[in-house]
Amino acid sequence: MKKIQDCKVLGVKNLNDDTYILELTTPETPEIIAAGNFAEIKVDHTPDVFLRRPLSIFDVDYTNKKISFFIKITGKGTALLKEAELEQNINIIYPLGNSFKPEANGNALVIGGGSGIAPLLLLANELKIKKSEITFLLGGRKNTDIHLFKEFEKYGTVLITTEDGSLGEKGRVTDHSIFNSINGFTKIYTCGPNPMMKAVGEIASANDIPCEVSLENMMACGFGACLCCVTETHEGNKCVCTEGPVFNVNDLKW
Amino acid sequence: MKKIQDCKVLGVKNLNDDTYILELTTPETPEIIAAGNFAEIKVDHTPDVFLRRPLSIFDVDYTNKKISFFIKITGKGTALLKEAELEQNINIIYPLGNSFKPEANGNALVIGGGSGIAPLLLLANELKIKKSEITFLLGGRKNTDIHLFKEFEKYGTVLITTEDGSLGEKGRVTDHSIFNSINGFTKIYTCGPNPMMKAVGEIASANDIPCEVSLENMMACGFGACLCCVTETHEGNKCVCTEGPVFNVNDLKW
Amino acid sequence: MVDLKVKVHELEFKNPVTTASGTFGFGEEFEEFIDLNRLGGIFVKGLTLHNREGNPYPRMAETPSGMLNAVGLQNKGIDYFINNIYPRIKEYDTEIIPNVNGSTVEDYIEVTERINEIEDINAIELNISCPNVKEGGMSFGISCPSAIAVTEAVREVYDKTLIVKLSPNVTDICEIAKAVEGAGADSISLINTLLGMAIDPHTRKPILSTLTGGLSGPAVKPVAIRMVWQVYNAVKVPIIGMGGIMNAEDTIEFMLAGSSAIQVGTANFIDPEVSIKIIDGITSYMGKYKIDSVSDLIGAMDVEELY
Amino acid sequence: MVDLKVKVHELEFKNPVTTASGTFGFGEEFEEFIDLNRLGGIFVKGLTLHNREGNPYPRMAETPSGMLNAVGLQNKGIDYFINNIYPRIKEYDTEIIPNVNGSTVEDYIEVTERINEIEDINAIELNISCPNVKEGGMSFGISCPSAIAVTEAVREVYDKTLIVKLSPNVTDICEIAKAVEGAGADSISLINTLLGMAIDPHTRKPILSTLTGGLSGPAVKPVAIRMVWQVYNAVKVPIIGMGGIMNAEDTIEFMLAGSSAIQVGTANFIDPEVSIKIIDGITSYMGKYKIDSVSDLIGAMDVEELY
Ligand SMILES: Cc1cc2nc3c(=O)[nH]c(=O)nc-3n(C[C@H](O)[C@H](O)[C@H](O)COP(=O)(O)OP(=O)(O)OC[C@H]3O[C@@H](n4cnc5c(N)ncnc54)[C@H](O)[C@@H]3O)c2cc1C
Ligand SMILES: Cc1cc2nc3c(=O)[nH]c(=O)nc-3n(C[C@H](O)[C@H](O)[C@H](O)COP(=O)(O)OP(=O)(O)OC[C@H]3O[C@@H](n4cnc5c(N)ncnc54)[C@H](O)[C@@H]3O)c2cc1C
Ligand SMILES: Cc1cc2nc3c(=O)[nH]c(=O)nc-3n(C[C@H](O)[C@H](O)[C@H](O)COP(=O)(O)O)c2cc1C
Ligand SMILES: Cc1cc2nc3c(=O)[nH]c(=O)nc-3n(C[C@H](O)[C@H](O)[C@H](O)COP(=O)(O)O)c2cc1C
Ligand code: FES
Ligand code: FES
Repeated sequence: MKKIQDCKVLGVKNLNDDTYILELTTPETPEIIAAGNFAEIKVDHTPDVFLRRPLSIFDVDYTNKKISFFIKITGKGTALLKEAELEQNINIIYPLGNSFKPEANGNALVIGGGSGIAPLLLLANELKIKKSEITFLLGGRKNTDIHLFKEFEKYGTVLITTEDGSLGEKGRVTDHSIFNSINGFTKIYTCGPNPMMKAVGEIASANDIPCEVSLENMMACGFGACLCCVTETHEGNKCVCTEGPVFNVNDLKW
Repeated sequence: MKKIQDCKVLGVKNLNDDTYILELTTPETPEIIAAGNFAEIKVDHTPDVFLRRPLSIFDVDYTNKKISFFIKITGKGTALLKEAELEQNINIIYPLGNSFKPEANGNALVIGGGSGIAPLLLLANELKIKKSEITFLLGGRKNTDIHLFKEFEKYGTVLITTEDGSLGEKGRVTDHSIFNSINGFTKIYTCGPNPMMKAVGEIASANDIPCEVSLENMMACGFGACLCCVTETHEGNKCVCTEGPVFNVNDLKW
Repeated sequence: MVDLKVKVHELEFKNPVTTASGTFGFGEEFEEFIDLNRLGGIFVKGLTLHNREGNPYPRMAETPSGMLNAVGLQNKGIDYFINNIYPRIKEYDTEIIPNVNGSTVEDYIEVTERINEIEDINAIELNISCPNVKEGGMSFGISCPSAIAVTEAVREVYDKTLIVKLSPNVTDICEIAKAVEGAGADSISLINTLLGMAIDPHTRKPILSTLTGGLSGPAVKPVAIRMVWQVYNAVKVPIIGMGGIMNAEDTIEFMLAGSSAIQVGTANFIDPEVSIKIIDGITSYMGKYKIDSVSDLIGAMDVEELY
Repeated sequence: MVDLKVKVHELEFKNPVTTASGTFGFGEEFEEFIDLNRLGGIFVKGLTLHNREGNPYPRMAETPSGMLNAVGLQNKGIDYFINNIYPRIKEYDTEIIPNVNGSTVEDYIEVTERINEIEDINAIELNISCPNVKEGGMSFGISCPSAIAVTEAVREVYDKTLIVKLSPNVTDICEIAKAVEGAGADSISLINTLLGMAIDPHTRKPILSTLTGGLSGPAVKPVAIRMVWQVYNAVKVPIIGMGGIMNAEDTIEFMLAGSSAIQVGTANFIDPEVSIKIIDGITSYMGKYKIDSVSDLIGAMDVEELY
């Protein structure tokens, strides 16, 4: 059930200059979250941010009534949320959207770039519960763009690419040597910049590996009311906020 | 010389639910302030307040680089300023406008209503330096609307009216018994709601007592650029922000 | 108890608060957030004769106190609405009002005829003001002859309440309003979106796939209020006002300017509960100022003694 | 060093940043805040033949991301400007451009003739778009015949750069733009304010003494950008764009849409230093994106490969 809630800021943890984790306390036990679900966050007290901002749910703690977001600053709203004061109320609508469909007993390749890693820890947890093996492939421009290495390591092997070669293999994620032999993987899950997901999707299709991508289209509402967020599919335009954000890559007309 | 400055919030002193004093530290020794001068204050971090807000300068401390404002909440901007955080920067343009012309060696009647008392303590100080006797007449709806009684008392006699009679004489300022014998006064100075100032002005004119009023017209800029703030005078429309806010009541075409 | 009922021609709204077409889906999208039965009415998403995919993504740009949209009337067509959506939403105890669109006069007629067959639907809103379609839409609403042509044609085949929705992108809104009134409109709703555009200074590309889109939200409110007031003084039919309404005070402003009812649009995206908050806010306002019937506010702007 | 120079017909601006008429007084009001010599130009407060008191107070209402004004061209008349103000402000090393207004074509002609006698003034801005006067003003700018009539008449008596300022309150801005271009305009400036209105829900009175006023500020920016782009594609003369510019990014947006220069208006009230900050911001932008000449940005919106 979708809820509109005022949540209190519990903390802002800076990961680097432009990336942070925002932790909120929910007024009641949080709704059940599946990996890929997102929230629409109201950024208050600013003349510049009129609409809510969609953010994937990064983590949820049902016992301690906590919910958190992994945020990369890309503009005014994400910059302002970083300045959130302790105890301040932030209004969120959640949970929104569909979710990844983690395969049971599989061998998963989970690829994240930029803020796209946000839903991937929840996904890893679901995959683990379903007894899938996991290999992570994380990409960034430089070493400081690679976050949460230790957390991912708990769930599986972590591979890395950086464009400047300062960590892991040099190049983009799709340049990684793992793609020389990916036939062992039974499913690919990815979230990140569109060009990255497209490149991953092409490789997946070429190798006949099922692949889910999580899109980050611009949204005005986040719950199916405006039809602004569509993506073209073989069955016509679909709402990314209600029929997505997670799509089977073969359904998309990229 | 007009300055645009970021000033740090030193404190907000609540006088009652809807009235408070905002103290700021200026980055350098404050400009010289005359009673009646005002500042244009930028209320940040709100989508609702687009323009600056004009506020009379209530007090200035040249040694400790402090400047303060006496503010009555009338809407969004004045409500938000009350929530100003310590150390927060507030941008002000000041000093703006003309000032009262305190008479030397006179017998002054100084009348204030509502937020109109804001410039009157500075005025009292100037009158005292010029060796004028001062009688204050302060009006409000009820006793909790009468502020700073002790501060005014340092400069002269303080008379009070409240509409509900909870303090001083019952009625509006112009109902006060002092008006039965005002011929001893050599000049009247007033600031407050327009209807009050008009009533005071009429009495002053009828008794041939010079009278200065300080207007609070709505302003877009505060420094003569927009021509939004005009008041009608016998010499045509005049800018309240540059040719006022203080006017000789006989010049106004009310 | 204050009386919130208002009448728009033969249509009775339980209160003046309705939701704007294209900003409220088919109502269902809000079911988890609010009690839809409390609304005066729901103007559902714009309908066309056939399935329309709308414009390519991106369709949205945020602007100061507003947004641009270029959705372009994406919908599954009138038959899908009648067969698959309406049967579900007709259960709500509120007026469901379809928003009728077309590329040609014939399209408008055909969509209207289909709706005419549905007994419980008491009104339609004729959208001659969509700025986001290449054919039809706004092009009908910005000249008198075409506005008259489509209104007359639809009037011919429809005998329940006919609301015509006007575009603000015109030199003289009164001229158009009088034209559609003369052509048989029972009510006028306004404003649809203002034509606008946005460019990303960094990519140097337009933000919308269609370059231009429709501006909505608080930014347009002053223009909308002005047009409602002008039209109120030009026509006799009741007006349904909209454009940037965010709260009860805005609603009062629209009613004072001459609106018999209002539509809440973009605000629904930011606060899905806003329409209900507005109804409650109007009730408080009426209590505070001792107004018994909300319809006393319609056109009640006090212009006598200005200051 | 980046090259900030732009040309508008025969007028050379040292940079594209000028200030909008009615929002910058006669420049002097800003002398204590900024170095006026750094500006591309100053469009001074609207001038009329005779002294005008303007409209009664109140003349201003704050609106979401904008404001309404109803100043109504208060000024002391053209002779006062020439004899008492111009001698002072001509010392600034920037283009001083008078904004010419009238109730009749004859008024416009006479004001122009007086200005024509002043050697150092290289251009005038013909304001046929003021929404706040009962006679003349916007009524000239919203129909082609009257826009042509006044432009042609002024063209006849003026041979330096003639900029005509258009009203956005029209159905088809291109039609008007082409009309004034045909009538001899050397440049088009736009947009003037959008006609709007505001009502105080508590007093139930209109906020402006004139009921309606002109909307300016960021709220109108999307409409302004759209009109600049449309006009850029319709005419050959250079465009001076404005409407809601608050910073360098907004300025780039206007230039990409087709403006050769821009005017900063309402933003001056909120930050009297904003025009200088914009000049500095454009310089940084050009550095970041390795653009040598600012004029390369004019109309350079990239519409090739949209997404
Ligand atoms: C379902 C979903 C989940 C998301 N999850 C996360 C997440 O977990 N963490 C995270 O950091 N980000 C996430 N994003 C992206 C995030 O919503 C945007 O970065 C954010 O809205 C930008 O807001 P802003 O005010 O900071 O930037 P703005 O100042 O609004 O814009 C800055 C730039 O970003 C672009 N932009 C704005 N909104 C979006 C958007 N929705 N998608 C793509 N580009 C945009 C603008 O065009 C502009 O170029 C998600 C987006 C979606 C749709
Ligand atoms: C020269 C000058 C000096 C002033 N000094 C003081 C002072 O020292 N202390 C103080 O408390 N107030 C002072 N005021 C009044 C103060 O500027 C307004 O109360 C304030 O701008 C209201 O802003 P707001 O956002 O709180 O109200 P808003 O939400 O903007 O408006 C609330 C109501 O107040 C009215 N209003 C808005 N601005 C003004 C205005 N400038 N004048 C009159 N009514 C207005 C609106 O029409 C509305 O009805 C002064 C005004 C002027 C012009
Ligand atoms: C995303 C979006 C889609 C819209 N779709 C339609 C539509 O299908 N039919 C219509 O008549 N108006 C449509 N409109 C216009 C609104 O109904 C309304 O006229 C406009 O948004 C102004 O109101 P607002 O400022 O409250 O949003 C749409 C507006 C938006 C923002
Ligand atoms: C208070 C005020 C007074 C104005 N006076 C004039 C004027 O005298 N002549 C004119 O051509 N435009 C006048 N304008 C319009 C501006 O020059 C400009 O076209 C408009 O404000 C849009 O730009 P902005 O949004 O940057 O303010 C005035 C605008 C304001 C806000
Ligand atoms: S964002 Fe509104 S429908 Fe998806
Ligand atoms: S407020 Fe702008 S001129 Fe006085």
